[in-house]
Amino acid sequence: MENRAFSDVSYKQFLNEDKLMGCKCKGCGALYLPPRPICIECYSSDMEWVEMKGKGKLAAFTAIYVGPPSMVAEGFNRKNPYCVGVVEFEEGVKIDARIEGLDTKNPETIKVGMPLTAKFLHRTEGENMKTFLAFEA
Amino acid sequence: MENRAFSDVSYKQFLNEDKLMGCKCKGCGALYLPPRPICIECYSSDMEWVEMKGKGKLAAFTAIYVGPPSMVAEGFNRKNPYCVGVVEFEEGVKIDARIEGLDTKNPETIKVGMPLTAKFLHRTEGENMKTFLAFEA
Amino acid sequence: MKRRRKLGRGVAVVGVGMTPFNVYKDKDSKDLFVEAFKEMLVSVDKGVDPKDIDALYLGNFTSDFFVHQGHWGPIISDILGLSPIPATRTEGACASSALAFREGVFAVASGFYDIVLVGGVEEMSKRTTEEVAEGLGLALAPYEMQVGFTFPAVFGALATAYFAKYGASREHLMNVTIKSHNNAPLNPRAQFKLTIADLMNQKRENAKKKGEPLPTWKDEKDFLRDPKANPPVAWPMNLYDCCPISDGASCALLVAEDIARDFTDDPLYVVGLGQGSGKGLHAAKDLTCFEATRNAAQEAYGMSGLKPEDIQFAEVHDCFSIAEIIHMEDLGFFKPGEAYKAVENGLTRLDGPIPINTSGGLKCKGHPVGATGVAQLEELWEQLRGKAGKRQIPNKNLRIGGAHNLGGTGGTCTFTILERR
Amino acid sequence: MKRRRKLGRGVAVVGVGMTPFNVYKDKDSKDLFVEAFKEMLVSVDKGVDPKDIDALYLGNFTSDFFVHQGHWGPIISDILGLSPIPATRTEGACASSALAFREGVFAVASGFYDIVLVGGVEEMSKRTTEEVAEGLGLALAPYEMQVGFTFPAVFGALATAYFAKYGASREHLMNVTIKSHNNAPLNPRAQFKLTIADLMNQKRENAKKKGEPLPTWKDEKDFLRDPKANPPVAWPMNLYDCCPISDGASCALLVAEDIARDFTDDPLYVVGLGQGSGKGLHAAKDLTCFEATRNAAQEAYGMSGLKPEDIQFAEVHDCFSIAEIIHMEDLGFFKPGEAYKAVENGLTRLDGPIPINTSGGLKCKGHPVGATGVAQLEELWEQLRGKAGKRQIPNKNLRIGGAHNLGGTGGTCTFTILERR
Ligand SMILES: [Zn+2]
Ligand SMILES: [Zn+2]
Repeated sequence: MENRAFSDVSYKQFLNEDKLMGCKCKGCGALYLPPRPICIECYSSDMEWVEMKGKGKLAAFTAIYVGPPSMVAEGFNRKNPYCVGVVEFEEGVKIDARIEGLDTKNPETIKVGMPLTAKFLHRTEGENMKTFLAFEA
Repeated sequence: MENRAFSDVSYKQFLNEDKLMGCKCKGCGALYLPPRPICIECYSSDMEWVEMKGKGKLAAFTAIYVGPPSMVAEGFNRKNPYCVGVVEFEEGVKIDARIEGLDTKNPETIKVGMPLTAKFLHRTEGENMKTFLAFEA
Repeated sequence: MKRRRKLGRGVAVVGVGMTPFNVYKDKDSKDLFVEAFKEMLVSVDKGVDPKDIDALYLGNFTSDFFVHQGHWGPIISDILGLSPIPATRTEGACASSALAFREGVFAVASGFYDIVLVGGVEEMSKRTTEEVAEGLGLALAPYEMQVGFTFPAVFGALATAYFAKYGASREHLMNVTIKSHNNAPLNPRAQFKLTIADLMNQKRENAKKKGEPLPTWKDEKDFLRDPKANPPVAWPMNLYDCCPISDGASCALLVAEDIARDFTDDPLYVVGLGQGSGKGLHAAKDLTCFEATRNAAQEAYGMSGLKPEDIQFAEVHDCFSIAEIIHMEDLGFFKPGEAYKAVENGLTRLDGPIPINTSGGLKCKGHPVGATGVAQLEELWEQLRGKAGKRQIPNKNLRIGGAHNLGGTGGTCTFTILERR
Repeated sequence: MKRRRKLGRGVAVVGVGMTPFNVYKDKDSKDLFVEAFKEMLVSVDKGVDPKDIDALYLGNFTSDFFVHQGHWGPIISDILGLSPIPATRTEGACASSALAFREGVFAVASGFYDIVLVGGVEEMSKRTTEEVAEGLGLALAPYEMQVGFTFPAVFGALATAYFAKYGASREHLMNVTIKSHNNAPLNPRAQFKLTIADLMNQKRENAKKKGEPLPTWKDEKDFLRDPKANPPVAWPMNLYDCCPISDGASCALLVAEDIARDFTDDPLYVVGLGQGSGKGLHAAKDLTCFEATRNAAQEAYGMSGLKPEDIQFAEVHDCFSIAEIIHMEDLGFFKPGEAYKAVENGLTRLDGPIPINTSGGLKCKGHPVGATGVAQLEELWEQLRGKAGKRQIPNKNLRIGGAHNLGGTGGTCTFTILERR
């Protein structure tokens, strides 16, 4: 684990392993998710991997009624909207994610601040596994 | 004819009608193919349509052994290369075009300066006709 | 500590031109830009010889993807008869032509050039709505597209964060929409020239003709609340919160201040220039503001020595209703959490103390993305020179206007301040 | 009559960095740019604090299409920790980062900024050859792609026009290829580090191992004549006339001349800056030259007061072998119709009177299109500062070098002259 580059490639590899890995700057302690190769606070490149616990709360969200072709192919549309949002982890960092298990047809019922738990959605694309991070209430 | 805009849209419409139409600046007499909305010699926008006779000579050419997907779909490849080039009309203007009827497997035999005659290749794409300008020796 | 930004040589705008923004099925990007260019030539009071133009900067975002043609700088310099002058394309998503403007200013201010053409063009309507969504999605921050965000969705999410923090609601966003629709009929170049009230009447008439039951909307907000009339796209962004798909082109002629009076007795001076970059939703410290806009504002105010209260009117990037609200706060026109109340109180109306988007905004004027930045400056030009016709701001001493352009989900923002002296 | 171009404030290069150009399956554009950036930081003799960087200019051509991600300016400023500073993408096809460099120079020369990062990046190798051909084809002039032209085809056609006018042949182009391959093994960052002779030996060894009949090539030209070893792509452009598909990033740090010595005692000064635009094959008056390069040369020589004979060495855009020949004539290094003879006579070798593409050129160093322009300047930096190692030009008084970058089929060309004082 220690030898992986602090990059999106490594981040996605970890997701395939059901691990949500961020990184922490050894210089100033700043935490990043996805990992960053350079600390944007102190410009150090000395990072270490940190596994996120996966608990957080909803910081912003939307219920999408008109999605891109890829989401339409998954069966989402005006009658079956899907929810995406920004989730803030207990550790303090935020991430963009799909949010599941909410009443997307009545988005007024969804509240910023709701507690959420991360989960991993595995998809096979050709020969490759691809994992999406999602959250559920 | 007189009311068509001096644009690529009009140029392509004319090709569909088997007409090779350029335009001439009424200010300075400069000739353009495809048509231009503004004369690049005198900046006049006062243009008139001129039909080209379709006779010219080869100004530059190449025999393409590795083509883009669209040409590969037409059956062109290493064993069946195609020729494109720049043709200079008797009227003095030049155009990019497909060149047919040449021995593309022996490109050394093709000579800059060869006389060529324009022809129109009609293709149906969906509901629309699309016409390509080509030349043959 | 960074020093105050200044240009070594002043720059003025002496001409502008744009196509009406609309859907043009028989015109391509070249045709549109030629049209804007010809209008610009006419706008230069004492005239300009195209041969004297030193360089071209062109903003364009999506043509690689939508038209399968890149490298638009030389295509446009060629069709205008300007080749072999330098022609540079800038891309900052929906702020692409504001970047072209800025580079044109730097090129003149550097002393290298005297006369520079800047502009933008976009050709969007020949694609399906899904293709447009996919193409614009190229400007989302990397992790956003992967989880299914769209552009309306990003702004929908920002709206929920803003609502939660400041107690605003969809009702407040509707005020933005109604205001834009009130301005647009006064702008002959706007794509949508109907007020919300006009639209309601039109729909009532249609229902009457078809013998359908008449809609029972009480007022404009009642119409906007009706999910049949105004369906959700990415809640809380509904159809009337979103700008349309448009084609169009815009351009402006920049010259060195020292020669501006050779072109007109009434040049507009570039007194403030600002730009900033942002990080995307997940890395933003605060989801109710745009750090890129704040940086742009700081640069532009710093250069000009002006304060937000000196800006008499502004075009503010309203790709979505919530964007106008948040950006007005970032630009300092209102305090954080106050802009939605200001709109409610009519402060940003054409006859208010700080009119915003007198053109109708992106919402109604249209948003051919690469053309928008310079088209905003065209609105400043018309207002500052008193040529805005029916939408002329009723302020006898109009002198200073601002234009704010955004690209992506806050990735690129610019703020430009023009002054009439 | 246009006046002589001058910058109001001088600009210097005080740091450069680049990745080796290669195929990187496990690195994306962000990873590559970070690598180049870190190398640049180390190259600044007295150091630079990233917090002091005022703005970023980034050249990129194909990422919208290849990586389905646009709007790279803020993505790169974010990953480097530079947000919220302005981040602007320039696009001029394969000249994209030369444009970024130029805008960086203008931004500093204008007085607005003091310290600007410029660079370029391209990620190409994850696509198939056909996809790359299609993507690069976006930069062809509009009518070229429609009739089936590809990039090699455009240069193939130009070669036939040049051959017909000046009596050159494929044999002369081979001299360009052989020279580039001779320089590349001396450049640790080059993608192809073998001479043609090395390649011939390698293929002979392979044949021996497999028990196949040994090739009977007499010499390097005999190898290049063999259609099995060097098959046609778009005749007369064969495989070894064409640059490879590459990934990579490059960057440079520009500062105002008045503060350059805060960063290094050995800055390089931007003494010549030139750019031009062209019209595509059908509208070109002459198919054996590039009007865009001629305009770029005229601007750069005009600004610097230098003449072609003052340029001691140059990187010249050799996407295809014929391009190097034609451009050397456009830049005035040789008279029209003379460059192919000059190459034949060894004048452009590393030890010749005007070494060209000491880096190995695009042909052997690699050509991640958006990164190439600034990477050419990196070669000038190494040569002028005497750090080019085994490929150091054996001229004790090396002071002035030029870099020529081309985009599209001559749509955008730049020429930049750096001086060591
Ligand atoms: Zn740190
Ligand atoms: Zn004329």
